[in-house]
Amino acid sequence: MTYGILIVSHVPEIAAGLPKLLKQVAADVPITFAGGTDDGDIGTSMEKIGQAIEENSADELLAFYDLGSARMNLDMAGEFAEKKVRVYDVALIEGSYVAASLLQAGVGLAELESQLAPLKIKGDD
Amino acid sequence: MTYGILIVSHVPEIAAGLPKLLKQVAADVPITFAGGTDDGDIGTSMEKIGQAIEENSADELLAFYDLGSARMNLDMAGEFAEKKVRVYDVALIEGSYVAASLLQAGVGLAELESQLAPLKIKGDD
Amino acid sequence: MELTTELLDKWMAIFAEKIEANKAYLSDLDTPIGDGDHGNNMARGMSAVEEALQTKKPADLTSALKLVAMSLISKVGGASGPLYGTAFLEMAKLSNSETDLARLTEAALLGIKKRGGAEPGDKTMVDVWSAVVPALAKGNLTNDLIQEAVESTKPMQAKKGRASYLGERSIGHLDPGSVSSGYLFTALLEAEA
Amino acid sequence: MELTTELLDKWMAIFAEKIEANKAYLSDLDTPIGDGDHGNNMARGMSAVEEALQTKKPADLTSALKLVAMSLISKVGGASGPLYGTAFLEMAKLSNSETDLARLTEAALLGIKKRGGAEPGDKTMVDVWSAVVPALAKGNLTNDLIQEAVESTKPMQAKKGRASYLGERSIGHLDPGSVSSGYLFTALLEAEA
Ligand SMILES: Nc1ncnc2c1ncn2[C@@H]1O[C@H](COP(=O)(O)OP(=O)(O)O)[C@@H](O)[C@H]1O
Ligand SMILES: Nc1ncnc2c1ncn2[C@@H]1O[C@H](COP(=O)(O)OP(=O)(O)O)[C@@H](O)[C@H]1O
Ligand SMILES: [Mg+2]
Ligand SMILES: [Mg+2]
Ligand SMILES: [Mg+2]
Ligand SMILES: [Mg+2]
Repeated sequence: MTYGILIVSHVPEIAAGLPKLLKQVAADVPITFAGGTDDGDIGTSMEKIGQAIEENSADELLAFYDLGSARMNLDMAGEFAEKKVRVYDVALIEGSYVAASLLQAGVGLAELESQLAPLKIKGDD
Repeated sequence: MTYGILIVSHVPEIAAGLPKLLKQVAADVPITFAGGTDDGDIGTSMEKIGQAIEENSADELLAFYDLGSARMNLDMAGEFAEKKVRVYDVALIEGSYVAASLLQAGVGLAELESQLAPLKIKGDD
Repeated sequence: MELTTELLDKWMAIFAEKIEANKAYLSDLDTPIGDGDHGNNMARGMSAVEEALQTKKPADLTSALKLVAMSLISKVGGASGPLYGTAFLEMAKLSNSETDLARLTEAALLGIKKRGGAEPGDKTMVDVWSAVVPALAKGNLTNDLIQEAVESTKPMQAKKGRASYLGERSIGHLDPGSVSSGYLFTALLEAEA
Repeated sequence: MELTTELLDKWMAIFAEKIEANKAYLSDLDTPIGDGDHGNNMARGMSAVEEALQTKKPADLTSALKLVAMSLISKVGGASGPLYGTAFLEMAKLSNSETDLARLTEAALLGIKKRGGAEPGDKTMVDVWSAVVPALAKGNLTNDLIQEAVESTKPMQAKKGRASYLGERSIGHLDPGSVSSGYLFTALLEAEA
């Protein structure tokens, strides 16, 4: 089982920029992203997210998002996708950074999730 | 006393993109940013941060950053600056979004800081 | 009451008109407690719905509902896209075996709640849907009932969506998604009339 | 022992050489537990230091130390920039009234700790500085002592800096900033010799 990372942001620049930070510490982890609406405005697009899921070469994805409506589109895209997509309600930048570092270090999912837990700051409280 | 927001990220795209998300909910809040090294690489630059502090038209700044080394450059820039810069160890995107929303709504600093508290995920534990 | 393709067409056309007419108002409502785009989002979505229905002329109710759903999902761009989209998708799924509007909207409401995690009292469109669905079942849905449900969101503190970031400052404003949902159901009453 | 402008020049020249010679090694150390740039960061910083010292020829020790600090702060780009920068800035401040190397590096260490919040045992350059500074005061600083301090970071779990995100996975690797700090102090011993 290989794990990849999926970044979803309302802002195209954030979605495109964050993988650059992650790649520095996770050169071998497949990272794809989706940002903005279909028109490139601030928002998210289920279709773009679906493409980013497909493009990712990993078997399973760990997904990170900024605001709640991104999570809804992410969930829908995940339901339509073939691949398993695990969505984490953690701080987008900091959470994905931790996940990328640990995946690169070969840490397993259970340990990784326990290290992500303190970064949970959204979703159902 | 007017408050502004300062965004500091290792990645130029994140630093430039995040204010677009914030401006949507905080049209009247002065927001400036600094991202990347002087050469535009991944990293931070005390000089760029200092410029972003100066450029911000507010009297006092609420500052948000991604990783620890950004905080160090932010602190140094704040020490050299004329303006008071308050640095928050909260999730960069989510924390600055809450701060922007509340500043736009005219919420005072004490209430704002209590709403930021649950988003603290870095710094001295 | 039964949902037919004819009724759906009429319903959507009236809803699209109301959204277009109140576009600026809906975005204004979204400004103090959101990002000021709800009217534009819904107008973009509903004009896509109208275009899709008119050009693709879906053969049956299920295809028509699915078309509405997919247009909203792909064109709205904000939280209301997946939420309204899920609502119509759930109706589409159920419409193979069931065309009673009360049953369909019940499934839609369940879908909205599951998608967004909101419950009544959270100051979201769920507040309007939760009031309307049982009234549809009892056959006593009125404009007044809809209006009351919409107004009920004003004193609430938001627990979901962008407005929730404002904490107590979200109190005293109508929820934009509840207002647009109000239009959806007054449009239904007009379409049925 | 006294720090003079001549000693500082020599010290920085030797440190710059060591950094340049071990650039790839330092970045390699930074790869499993960081972002793989420590060697490049320090090399960029130290070549800026060398250029500044040679072209600006500072008139006194305080200006020279300040020049070293500002070059590192503005050119390094990573965490080690503000940290080494603060160290030399604190030395610069104190150098108006005090030129004893033990006192100066003591002030530098306090500055590093304040800037980064790290304590001994956190697997950072603080581990090397904390071992070296008292030895300088006692006049018994040796290459062995420096080497031991550097090696001591290997079994530690990082509590500060990028390596801390790895939790237990940071154990078993030398801390790159400790290795470069080791070079700083072996360079000092060579410069004094
Ligand atoms: N989690 C949620 N559950 C139910 N409804 C929600 C949720 N989040 C937002 N909404 C509804 O969506 C409306 C906002 O829609 P819109 O402005 O189009 O999206 P966005 O907030 O992404 O800009 C809100 O007024 C609310 O009624
Ligand atoms: N908070 C801190 N306190 C003390 N030293 C630190 C701290 N954070 C990082 N360091 C030191 O900096 C070194 C990393 O420097 P460098 O790779 O140049 O920066 P970055 O981590 O930003 O890429 C670490 O090996 C460690 O010795
Ligand atoms: Mg909105
Ligand atoms: Mg929006
Ligand atoms: Mg590094
Ligand atoms: Mg770096």
